[in-house]
Amino acid sequence: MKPVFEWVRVTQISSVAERTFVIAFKEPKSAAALEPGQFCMISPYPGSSNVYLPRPFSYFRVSANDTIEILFRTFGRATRWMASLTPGDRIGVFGPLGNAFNQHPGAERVILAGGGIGIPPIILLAESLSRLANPPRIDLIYGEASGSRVVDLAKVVPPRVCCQITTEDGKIGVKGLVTEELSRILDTCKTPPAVYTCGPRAMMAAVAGMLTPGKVALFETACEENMACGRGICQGCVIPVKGEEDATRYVCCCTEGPVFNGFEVKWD
Amino acid sequence: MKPVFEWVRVTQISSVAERTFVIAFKEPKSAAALEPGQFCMISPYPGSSNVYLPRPFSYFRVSANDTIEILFRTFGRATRWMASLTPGDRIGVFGPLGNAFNQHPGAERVILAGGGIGIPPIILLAESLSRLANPPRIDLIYGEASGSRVVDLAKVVPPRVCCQITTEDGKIGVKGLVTEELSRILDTCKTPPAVYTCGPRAMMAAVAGMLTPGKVALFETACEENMACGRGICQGCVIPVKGEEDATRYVCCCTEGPVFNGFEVKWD
Amino acid sequence: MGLNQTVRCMGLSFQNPVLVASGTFGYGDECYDIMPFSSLGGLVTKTITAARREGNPPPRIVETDAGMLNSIGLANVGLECFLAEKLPWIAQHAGLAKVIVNIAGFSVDEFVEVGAAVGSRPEVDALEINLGCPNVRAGYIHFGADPESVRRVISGVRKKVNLPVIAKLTPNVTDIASLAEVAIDAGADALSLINTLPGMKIDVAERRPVLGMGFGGLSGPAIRPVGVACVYKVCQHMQRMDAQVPIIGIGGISCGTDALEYILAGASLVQVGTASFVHPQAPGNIARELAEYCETEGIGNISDLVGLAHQH
Amino acid sequence: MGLNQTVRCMGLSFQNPVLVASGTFGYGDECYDIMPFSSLGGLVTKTITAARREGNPPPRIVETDAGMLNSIGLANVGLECFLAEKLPWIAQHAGLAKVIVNIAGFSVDEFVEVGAAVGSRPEVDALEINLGCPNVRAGYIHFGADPESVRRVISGVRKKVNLPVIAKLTPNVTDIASLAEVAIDAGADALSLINTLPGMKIDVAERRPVLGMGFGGLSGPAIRPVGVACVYKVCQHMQRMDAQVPIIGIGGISCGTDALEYILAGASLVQVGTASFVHPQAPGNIARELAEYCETEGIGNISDLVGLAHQH
Ligand SMILES: Cc1cc2nc3c(=O)[nH]c(=O)nc-3n(C[C@H](O)[C@H](O)[C@H](O)COP(=O)(O)OP(=O)(O)OC[C@H]3O[C@@H](n4cnc5c(N)ncnc54)[C@H](O)[C@@H]3O)c2cc1C
Ligand SMILES: Cc1cc2nc3c(=O)[nH]c(=O)nc-3n(C[C@H](O)[C@H](O)[C@H](O)COP(=O)(O)OP(=O)(O)OC[C@H]3O[C@@H](n4cnc5c(N)ncnc54)[C@H](O)[C@@H]3O)c2cc1C
Ligand SMILES: Cc1cc2nc3c(=O)[nH]c(=O)nc-3n(C[C@H](O)[C@H](O)[C@H](O)COP(=O)(O)O)c2cc1C
Ligand SMILES: Cc1cc2nc3c(=O)[nH]c(=O)nc-3n(C[C@H](O)[C@H](O)[C@H](O)COP(=O)(O)O)c2cc1C
Ligand code: FES
Ligand code: FES
Repeated sequence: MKPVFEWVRVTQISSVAERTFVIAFKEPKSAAALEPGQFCMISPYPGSSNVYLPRPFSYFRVSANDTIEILFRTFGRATRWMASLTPGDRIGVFGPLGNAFNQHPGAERVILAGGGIGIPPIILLAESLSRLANPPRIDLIYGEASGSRVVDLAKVVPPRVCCQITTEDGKIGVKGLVTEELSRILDTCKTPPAVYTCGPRAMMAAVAGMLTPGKVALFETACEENMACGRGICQGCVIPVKGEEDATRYVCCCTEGPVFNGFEVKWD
Repeated sequence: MKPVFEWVRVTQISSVAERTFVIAFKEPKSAAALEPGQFCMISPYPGSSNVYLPRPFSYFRVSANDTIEILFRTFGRATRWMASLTPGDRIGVFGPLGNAFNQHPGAERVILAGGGIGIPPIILLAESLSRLANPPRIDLIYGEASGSRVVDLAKVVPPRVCCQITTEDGKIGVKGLVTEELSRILDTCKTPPAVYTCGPRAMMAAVAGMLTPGKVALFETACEENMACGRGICQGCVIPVKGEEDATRYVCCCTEGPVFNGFEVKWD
Repeated sequence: MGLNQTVRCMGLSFQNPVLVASGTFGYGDECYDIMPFSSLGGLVTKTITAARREGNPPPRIVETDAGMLNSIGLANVGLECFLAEKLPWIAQHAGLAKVIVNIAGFSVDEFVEVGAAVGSRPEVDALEINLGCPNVRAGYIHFGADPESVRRVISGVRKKVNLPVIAKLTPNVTDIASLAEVAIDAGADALSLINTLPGMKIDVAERRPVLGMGFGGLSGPAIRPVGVACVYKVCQHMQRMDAQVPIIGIGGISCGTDALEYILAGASLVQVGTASFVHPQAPGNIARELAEYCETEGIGNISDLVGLAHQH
Repeated sequence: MGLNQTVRCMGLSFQNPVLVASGTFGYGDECYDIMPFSSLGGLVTKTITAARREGNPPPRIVETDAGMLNSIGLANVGLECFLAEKLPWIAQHAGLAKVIVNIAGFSVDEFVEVGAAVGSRPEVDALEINLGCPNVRAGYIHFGADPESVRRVISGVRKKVNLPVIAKLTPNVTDIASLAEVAIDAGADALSLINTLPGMKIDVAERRPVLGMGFGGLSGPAIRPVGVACVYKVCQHMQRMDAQVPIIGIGGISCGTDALEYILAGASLVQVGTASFVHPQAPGNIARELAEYCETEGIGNISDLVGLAHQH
């Protein structure tokens, strides 16, 4: 589907963890077409904020067929503005944008690793994979720095997905890092699993460091970079990837990503 | 009272005529101290709009002792933003600012002439004059270009004030201009009346052209100019007045005004 | 848009006065289905250099108050690929929109080489010469800041091509009017004003500049007053000179009223840049708003408004 | 503000790094009861010229996106009245705040005359030389745009006074670093960066410039990236020179984080201008936010942060 820009009204917004919110709006066209890993750009209705550029957010859930949910955390001007929205407020939404996760990795087991506010596309992917005709066995790791930030995913993680939470303060789930849990699960894999990850750059780099091309069926990472246009026209959102002879090539996160082969991204 | 800056919540906002609104907020300190002719600067809560500078608005009414009402009309960015406010929204209010009308003109009759959105300080003045121990006889003229813009002032004009509405399209009140009605009333004055006016520059200039210093007890006009600080520090809001030897002097509308001796302003 | 919005300028006929600015619309293909540029006055391509350029390290963009900084570093596919792949596609989809190719170089010779190659192609309606990209590592002395360089670049390209040559000036100079004069003397057929202003944002948490290259170019509504002032100033200066050329107004245009500010200040055409990022249909909306304005105000052609703000 | 926020700079001791900028705080008396400047690092007065000036015709100000234009035209009470009436009041109310008097002239001689008169007064801690007011009818070539004028004004005033002399530069030049160098060579003890950018807004309904004088100076958050870039650039340039002087960062500072951007870019002190119009207590709030930042981050003195963004 070609992306569309729509002014929509916020139908619901709720606080789900420290600095973390879910916002919902009706947008039937995208809701019907979007795929896990894709994202939309959200912008204020003219005059209703001092936010200037739109901001990218992964699709988190589709509910009631026509409603899109976004899970976000406040960092700066734009996310604080979003947190101040109330039902009925208008926002601009432009999507669906970007590529999507490869959902046919040809692996018996799939490991999903979401760190912090990297969790939304991972949840959508989990749901989509579970609905496949022959769903793989899915392990989902969700890590946060502290228990206070953990979003209760009980209602959104599909049945039969084995979900493990890690927190650095140990307040919820296993005390430790996503990578420690990943390493444990990898050890239990008899055939090369598919690994999908989204989270802080440092976490994705660490995951990349743990994996070897031959030993996994697929390794995909959803990356982030500052964006302006979201559709390949400003060249502003580039991610460094390995070019020929190990030269650095810059590719747009918004069109060639946000999902990349994790072995091709230059993490250092 | 020295002016105070407060973040207040809008308690009520309603549309009262074409493009015209009344907005109310609680601000007990100013409500107790303000005088007719004074104004406040209104600004958006940080991040809640793309309006940057505060805007000046005359006090229109004080209700329930602690509540201030502003009557405003939409023209550009700021007034459109104000029209989009809903009860509970926060705004910045800085006031009371500026001088006030002289309420002891030593005249038996007082004529108040408000044109368009110049009406708010005129109403407050009417109310204040009517509450004097020996109130003068008060004629109030309220002119608008079209009937659709006329604000229903029945509830706010004090008893015994003789109120005449003029509209250019004749849809409400007398068809014609404020100045025509003023001229008619002036003819009925046996002693020099006090004349107070606020409205479009062209209207105030026309009123000034009709009056002669010896023949009125007092002639005061509430003027408007773009403002930034509202308190005499930016020198941005100057009004040209007659200096020595008919030279032009620039004086700040925010501190030496907004009320000026109408004979001293250079209207051309 | 029932009205005739045609603007004649540089010997070309633009179906309306709204163009998309260089670097903010890619090569047209990335957004054709969302904002077909065939409905616009014209498309100005991303700056093309002789060689393909990978561009600057990220982050390349960041929001500022009512604007953004960019440090793309002239990333582009290079002359060869542009001529072979991009230009034919653009020409095929342009319809009545004019195709303006923006070029740059790191030496006068490169400007002339690229200009001659692009200018020889029949698909191209005009060349826009990017005299001031403040993002390139070569340093902060731009071609556009030095009168002698401006003269050599413009006259060099001018001699090689038969198309209109537009000099795109940078506002980062002491006196833009004198540089405009140099460009006109050297043979420029029009002036594009303005490019971005040099700016920087510091990431306070990291205690370093946000952008990978440190400095970036400021664009968006924040710079509109600067752009309008430049257009007004140059227009005023030209009125005193013999040679007069059309001005293309650029900088912070987000709506029809913004475009009118430039037109009244003296611009014959306008370009929309950053606003396309905020709303993908911005250029088309602006063209429509201008048409509606003319209709409401009973103005036969938008060109009647050019420079009217000077009459006061 | 329990912490010691003292900044030593130009041989003076500022109780905190936040000053109010010239022209945005009057002579201190108009707003002392709302924002007592005695709690700040210092006050910079409105520019003083030899003669009283009525200033430009209205409108003098207008809002722009994230900023404003002003064309006050150096309206001021004149040297005589300033020394007789304003300065004594300021000195009486300054407390620990430093008193910096901003001066200008329409000839080198006038600069020197006003500088000498003000500089001989014991109430004054430093002089700030306004080299670039783009609003005056005299035209758009400022003292600050011409290296020779900068040299003559600064060295002329420098020879007559024993106080620190601060050169306030305009960003409206091709290379601000080279002008900074000239000012330092001529004896400037510090640099204030930046003054406003030249800008214009057109009233589309009236088809004329909004401001009475047409052009105005752009200030506010819109220009912060430009100001930060200027400070960073000049600081970088000075690191390569022998002589180094402190920089005072100005332009669009509205909160503590904005001030930190300038400090990390190389400013020892900052000035708050337009933000005082948006919130009358802005300067005090910014000083408090900086103190809180230092406390939270365990920074002994704000001066430890000056220029840290250059280390990357
Ligand atoms: C393809 C894509 C999908 C995304 N999906 C989501 C999503 O589903 N939910 C979500 O909450 N965010 C998501 N983001 C990130 C989101 O776009 C940013 O958080 C947002 O742009 C921040 O804007 P801001 O103005 O609030 O903060 P800024 O003012 O831009 O940043 C303030 C500070 O916070 C830091 N910061 C900003 N964002 C992050 C972050 N995500 N992690 C760590 N530090 C950060 C910045 O470096 C800066 O120091 C996604 C980004 C991309 C590119
Ligand atoms: C002391 C003082 C008291 C005031 N009291 C009131 C009041 O009680 N109620 C009220 O509604 N307004 C009042 N105003 C005017 C009010 O401040 C302006 O309407 C407001 O600043 C407009 O801001 P804006 O951003 O909406 O319009 P802008 O973008 O500033 O202006 C948009 C266009 O509308 C025109 N315009 C703006 N205001 C007016 C106006 N009042 N009349 C005619 N044309 C105008 C401008 O010239 C411009 O062309 C007062 C002004 C002053 C100085
Ligand atoms: C992301 C981005 C990339 C740009 N790339 C170029 C470019 O390659 N060549 C050029 O001449 N101008 C380039 N510009 C400048 C624009 O064409 C335009 O002059 C400037 O952005 C001001 O207009 P605006 O405020 O409407 O964006 C770029 C601007 C942006 C924001
Ligand atoms: C209304 C106004 C008047 C000003 N007057 C002067 C002045 O007299 N002398 C001067 O050197 N700078 C003057 N300035 C410039 C400011 O001191 C400051 O350099 C500029 O506004 C940028 O800072 P800001 O963005 O914080 O306002 C003035 C600025 C404004 C907005
Ligand atoms: S955000 Fe513009 S190219 Fe990716
Ligand atoms: S508004 Fe600043 S002096 Fe009047």
